[in-house]
Amino acid sequence: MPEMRLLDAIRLAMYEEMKRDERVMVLGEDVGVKGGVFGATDGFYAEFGAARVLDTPLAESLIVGSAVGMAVNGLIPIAEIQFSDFIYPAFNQIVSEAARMRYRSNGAFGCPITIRAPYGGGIEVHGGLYHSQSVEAFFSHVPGLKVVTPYTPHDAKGLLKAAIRDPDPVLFLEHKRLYRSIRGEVPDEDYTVPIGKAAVRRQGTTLSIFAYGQMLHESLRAAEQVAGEAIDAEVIDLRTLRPLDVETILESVRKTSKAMIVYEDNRFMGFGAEVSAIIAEEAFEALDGPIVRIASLDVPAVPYADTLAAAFIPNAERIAAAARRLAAY
Amino acid sequence: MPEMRLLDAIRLAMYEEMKRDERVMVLGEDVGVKGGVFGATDGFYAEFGAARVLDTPLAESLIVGSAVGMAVNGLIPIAEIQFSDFIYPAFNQIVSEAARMRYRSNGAFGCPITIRAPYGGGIEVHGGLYHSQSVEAFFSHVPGLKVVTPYTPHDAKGLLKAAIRDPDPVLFLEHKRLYRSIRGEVPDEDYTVPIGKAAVRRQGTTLSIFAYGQMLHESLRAAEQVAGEAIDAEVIDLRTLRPLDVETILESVRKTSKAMIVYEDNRFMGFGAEVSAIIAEEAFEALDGPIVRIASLDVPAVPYADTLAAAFIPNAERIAAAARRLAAY
Amino acid sequence: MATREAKTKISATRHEALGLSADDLLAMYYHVALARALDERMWILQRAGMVPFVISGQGHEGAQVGVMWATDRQRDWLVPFYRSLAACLVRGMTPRDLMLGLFARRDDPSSGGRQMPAHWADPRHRILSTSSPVGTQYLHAAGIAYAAKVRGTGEVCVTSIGEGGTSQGDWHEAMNFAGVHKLPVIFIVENNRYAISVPVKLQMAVKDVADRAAGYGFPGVVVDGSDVLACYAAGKEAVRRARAGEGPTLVECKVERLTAHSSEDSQEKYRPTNDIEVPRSIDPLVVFKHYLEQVGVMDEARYTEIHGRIKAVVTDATDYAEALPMADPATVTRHVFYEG
Amino acid sequence: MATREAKTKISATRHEALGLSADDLLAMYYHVALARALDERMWILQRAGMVPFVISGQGHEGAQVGVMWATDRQRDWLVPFYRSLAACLVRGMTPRDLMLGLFARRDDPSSGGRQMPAHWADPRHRILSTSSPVGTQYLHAAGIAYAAKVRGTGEVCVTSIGEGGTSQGDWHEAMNFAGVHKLPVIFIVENNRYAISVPVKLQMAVKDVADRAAGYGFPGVVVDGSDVLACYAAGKEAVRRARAGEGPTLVECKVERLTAHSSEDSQEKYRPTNDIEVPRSIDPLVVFKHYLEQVGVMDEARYTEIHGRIKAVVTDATDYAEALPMADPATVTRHVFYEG
Ligand SMILES: Cc1ncc(C[n+]2csc(CCOP(=O)(O)OP(=O)(O)O)c2C)c(N)n1
Ligand SMILES: Cc1ncc(C[n+]2csc(CCOP(=O)(O)OP(=O)(O)O)c2C)c(N)n1
Ligand SMILES: [Mg+2]
Ligand SMILES: [Mg+2]
Repeated sequence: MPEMRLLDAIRLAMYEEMKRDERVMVLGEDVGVKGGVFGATDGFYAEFGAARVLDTPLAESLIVGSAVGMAVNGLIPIAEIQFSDFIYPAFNQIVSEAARMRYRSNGAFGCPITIRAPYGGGIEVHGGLYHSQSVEAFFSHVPGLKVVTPYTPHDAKGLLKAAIRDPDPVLFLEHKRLYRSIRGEVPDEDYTVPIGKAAVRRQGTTLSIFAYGQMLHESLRAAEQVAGEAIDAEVIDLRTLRPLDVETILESVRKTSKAMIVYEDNRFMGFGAEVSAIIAEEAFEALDGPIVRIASLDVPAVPYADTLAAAFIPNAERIAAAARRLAAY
Repeated sequence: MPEMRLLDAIRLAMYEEMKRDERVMVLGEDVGVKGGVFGATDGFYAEFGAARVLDTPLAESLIVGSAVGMAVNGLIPIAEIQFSDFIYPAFNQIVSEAARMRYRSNGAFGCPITIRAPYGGGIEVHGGLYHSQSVEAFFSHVPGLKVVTPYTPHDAKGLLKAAIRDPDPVLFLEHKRLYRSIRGEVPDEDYTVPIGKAAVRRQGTTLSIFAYGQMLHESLRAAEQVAGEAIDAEVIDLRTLRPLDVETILESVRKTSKAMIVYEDNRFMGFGAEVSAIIAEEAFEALDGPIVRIASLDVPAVPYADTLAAAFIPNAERIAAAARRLAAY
Repeated sequence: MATREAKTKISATRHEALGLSADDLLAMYYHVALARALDERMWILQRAGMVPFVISGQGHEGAQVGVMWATDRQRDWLVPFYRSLAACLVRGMTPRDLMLGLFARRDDPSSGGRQMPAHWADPRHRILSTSSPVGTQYLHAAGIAYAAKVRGTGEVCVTSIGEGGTSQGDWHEAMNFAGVHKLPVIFIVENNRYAISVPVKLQMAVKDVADRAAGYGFPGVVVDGSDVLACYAAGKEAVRRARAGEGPTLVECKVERLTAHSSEDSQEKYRPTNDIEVPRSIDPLVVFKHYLEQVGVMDEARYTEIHGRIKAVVTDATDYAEALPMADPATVTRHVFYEG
Repeated sequence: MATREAKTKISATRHEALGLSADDLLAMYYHVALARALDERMWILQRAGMVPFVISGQGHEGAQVGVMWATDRQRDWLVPFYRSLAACLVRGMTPRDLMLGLFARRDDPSSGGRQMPAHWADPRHRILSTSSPVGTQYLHAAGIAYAAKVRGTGEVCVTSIGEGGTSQGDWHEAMNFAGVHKLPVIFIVENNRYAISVPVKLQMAVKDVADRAAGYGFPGVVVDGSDVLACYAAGKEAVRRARAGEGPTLVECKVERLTAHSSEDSQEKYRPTNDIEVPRSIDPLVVFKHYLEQVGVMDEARYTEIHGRIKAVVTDATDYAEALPMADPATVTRHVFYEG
């Protein structure tokens, strides 16, 4: 089983799907000859041609809005938003159109599109306010839309294939810091990872840490840091933010009776709020301590200067410290 | 002290501010000769003229984006979005531009704009998927933006004046069902109601109900329904969703030890999630029961047919039933 | 008499030159008149409190029937807007289908009563579901046309919008993209001079939206929306171009809004009386009837017969829809996602 | 010799005809050359690993200096984009200001190190804060111009964007609004034929973006961005129109991108070598120097003096910025809202 980076797994998933089904196509800014600013579609233009590897004009509403039409008329578009920070011009087309086409037509029309968006920031990213943002909180509130964000290369390939084959719109969020930092084994064969299932990345009994993306990575590091202190943290990779795997979350909390949610987005109304609210309502009896959220500061996105970026985003040390406090509660 | 409807109080607040300060202006679709589709700017065109009562082309990104420029150059724009459902084309200008201008310029530039948006649905509204939505969950996640939604005519006038005078962008959400259904006394004199403070609408000891807009109305009705059953509900009007009055929320929960949040928006990642998460983290010891959320179904917005709309939105009866269950816990 | 003869001759050559028979003319007239009758009935029902809301296409029917008549009703697509009642009829939706939408009944083919009236959809006739946000449909149409082109289906996609909608960013993005790829799409602008209350002079600095097409690399034409044959001719040429791979055409139809914006609007406040009272000489129904009389295709008897038929059809559609139940509340959670 | 004489005469009349003195020419040249030198130093610093990122204006300097020279540096506004380095210099930002931004230092006047390099801002010079989302700035410029008009300040607002950015909805909405109200705004398009890797033929179906201006009711002009005086002339006329209440002008400057899109990009992958190696004959710095020589304003000695001065200024700015501390982490929560 070959080892590869998250980015390679994403490219491989799209490549195999385009080989398998000629209705599948990619569109976005610089996805053609350049192969995308991160190289996710490297080589596609030469292999699949301009019609199926479409360099669009510089307009995100066009990218999503035209993809809706393409999907309605028999294509299966994978729309790339160059940076998740630039998805907002397409907000109306995603929320009002793609996510509602099926409901508003009472099931008559569907919208099988996948929207890929690199997201996330941090010191290595040097993206500043507009090349670093987490956008999952906005979109996980939207009925009719599925939201996925992989952590392992294995999941990246399997979840992206599942997204492309899904008959409904899926927002596929890829953390930029994981693109090249995470390597893992990826099966050669064709497989999918089901949308809607979380994964227990580390078994534990003392407390449950729920995370995704880069913060899952930091949480796993934090869990090792406190392991020596008789704190046995269970770390769960949510993977799919909507539909959320509530069962796995509640099961873990019923076992550990303590819960922490870690996310890179701004704290207020970030995704951790929903996870916390579900636990507080459905696993209250099991709870043996406050539900703790570790998140970024409530200032507009990640600042550029390293000194400021470091102060903005949580890391393993901050998570470990919070875990110690909660364990001691 | 004259009695008036919520809609009249909103109109009066803008009228007085435009009289007081000639930098204040309104812009939007049909705000001119027509006076707005709900009449909020009725008569303004004749009194203040076309330059300060600006009928814009049909483009929401233009309405907000140009308002940003107007504010930077000495005007104080009140931008009307005809229906909150149509605010999404302006999402990028609100989130990336208006809300970040001050932070990204390290305080050098500010953006004193008020964005008014009628929202909300229900049987009387007959708005269907695109003339009924609640949008507060999206915007209350945005650092740099304030989000306000009044319930009483008194608050409507005072909060809107506070919003107009605020040096930073404020999203002012007006529930359409309250426009004409709610009457109340509104002082003649010039006053403001501070942004960031909740209001206890009904004192109680059994449990705390947190709500805003039309659902506050339903919650107050529900509180009366259960009052005869020895359930003494405290009902709190959040009024400002961001910055949220956390103190008042925690105080109430520490008193009643039971919390319910009621909102009209879709449940998942709706505003109630944040209120619940704050309570679960900061008032855990005080809690004597699960934190209950009553919200609308997780389907794309309010359907048009009365039969469907009624099944979608919470009402006093559903809230009362939940209150009984929680009280009995 | 001589002059009248002459007049007839000249006029007659008009529809014949376009390849339209007398029967075609009568069928086209039937759709214009049917759309008007249905629309008027809808207002009566709303005023009578039988339905909460109506938004209307009165004044736009000639443009819609004319242009749509040039499309292939099996193959081509329509991405409508809320005034496209007549266009939907031409595409094959029935008066019953439309009344089911007005009454928001369970069997409403557009949305099962989930959407407001006039938010048409019908997969059987390749009419894409209509949403409320103005402008989004132009991008959907461009996408449908892109798929038609790469899949080589030969389909043409027609979409429509009001002149106010052309101010939206999506409108520009769709025009630009369709121009770059020479897509088989027809962009219709039904210019009725008002966006609710906003007059066209506050909407744009140019007289004709069609002037913008050149900036996107394809032709824009202006037609008199009360002249059904002129609209048909414009549609025919646009379809030919699209089918031949020559790319999009912007067709701007100058029409009149014969009602308030919707049943929620009172236009007296912003529209001068002389502007509201549109001369019958620019009502497409009147103008087209006059043409049919001139060329001897329409006479008293036939007129009575057609309008009698229409009255019956409209009444049947109304009674049929009204009698059916509303959507079952239990279905409110259906079709959020694919159900197989 | 005769010909050279003649040439000089003719050319000389060019800047004189525009009301520019020899000193003006030298000052303009200084800004073009200074912008280039700063920009080149920024790349060296990035390649040396001293800073993480650089995005460049090389090739655009002539257009920016030419147009901006026609504005009133006290009164008028600039709403820049990330290639506007030369424009910001003309407006009054210093090399130290710009280097502080590159190094993201505490004293960076643009954002205090919060934004990526090239996201300029400076209230002292009426340069509005730059964001990354392409296209938004056009609407801000229209709003600033609207305020200038209703307040009667006589200010003109200049904004700029690349040709790729013209595909954004915001671009269209701003053009349309400015046309309707004849706003005192100058819309510059710096057309360098590429949007990162996307060639202009995939961006639009027309050769010149300027062709679109007519559809918004105001003039659009195309100028050679390597001809500083032509850009100045276009700017001068646009400022005159704006100041006189005649409304907006779209000025499209054809320029060359002399570097990769940014330090993250490798253009060899999508740009043919002969396209990358831009002939010196269209490098504004070379062309302008040649003109100054022709008209006898520039000679060896002066050239050495100017470039010596520039080298010193660039080195001073670099050392100054590098020596200063990064932003204090404690300030990360400042200025989310007004602090009085
Ligand atoms: C994005 C958006 N903004 C606002 C509205 C509210 N609205 C509905 S129709 C309309 C006017 C449309 O005018 P026009 O495009 O000229 O079409 P007409 O109604 O005149 O046929 C407006 C402002 C909307 N539906 N969508
Ligand atoms: C809304 C948005 N989408 C995508 C990007 C990423 N991006 C930055 S520059 C650029 C290309 C811009 O090309 P052009 O407008 O021609 O300007 P140029 O860089 O060529 O000067 C892109 C796609 C962005 N900054 N904003
Ligand atoms: Mg109109
Ligand atoms: Mg370019």
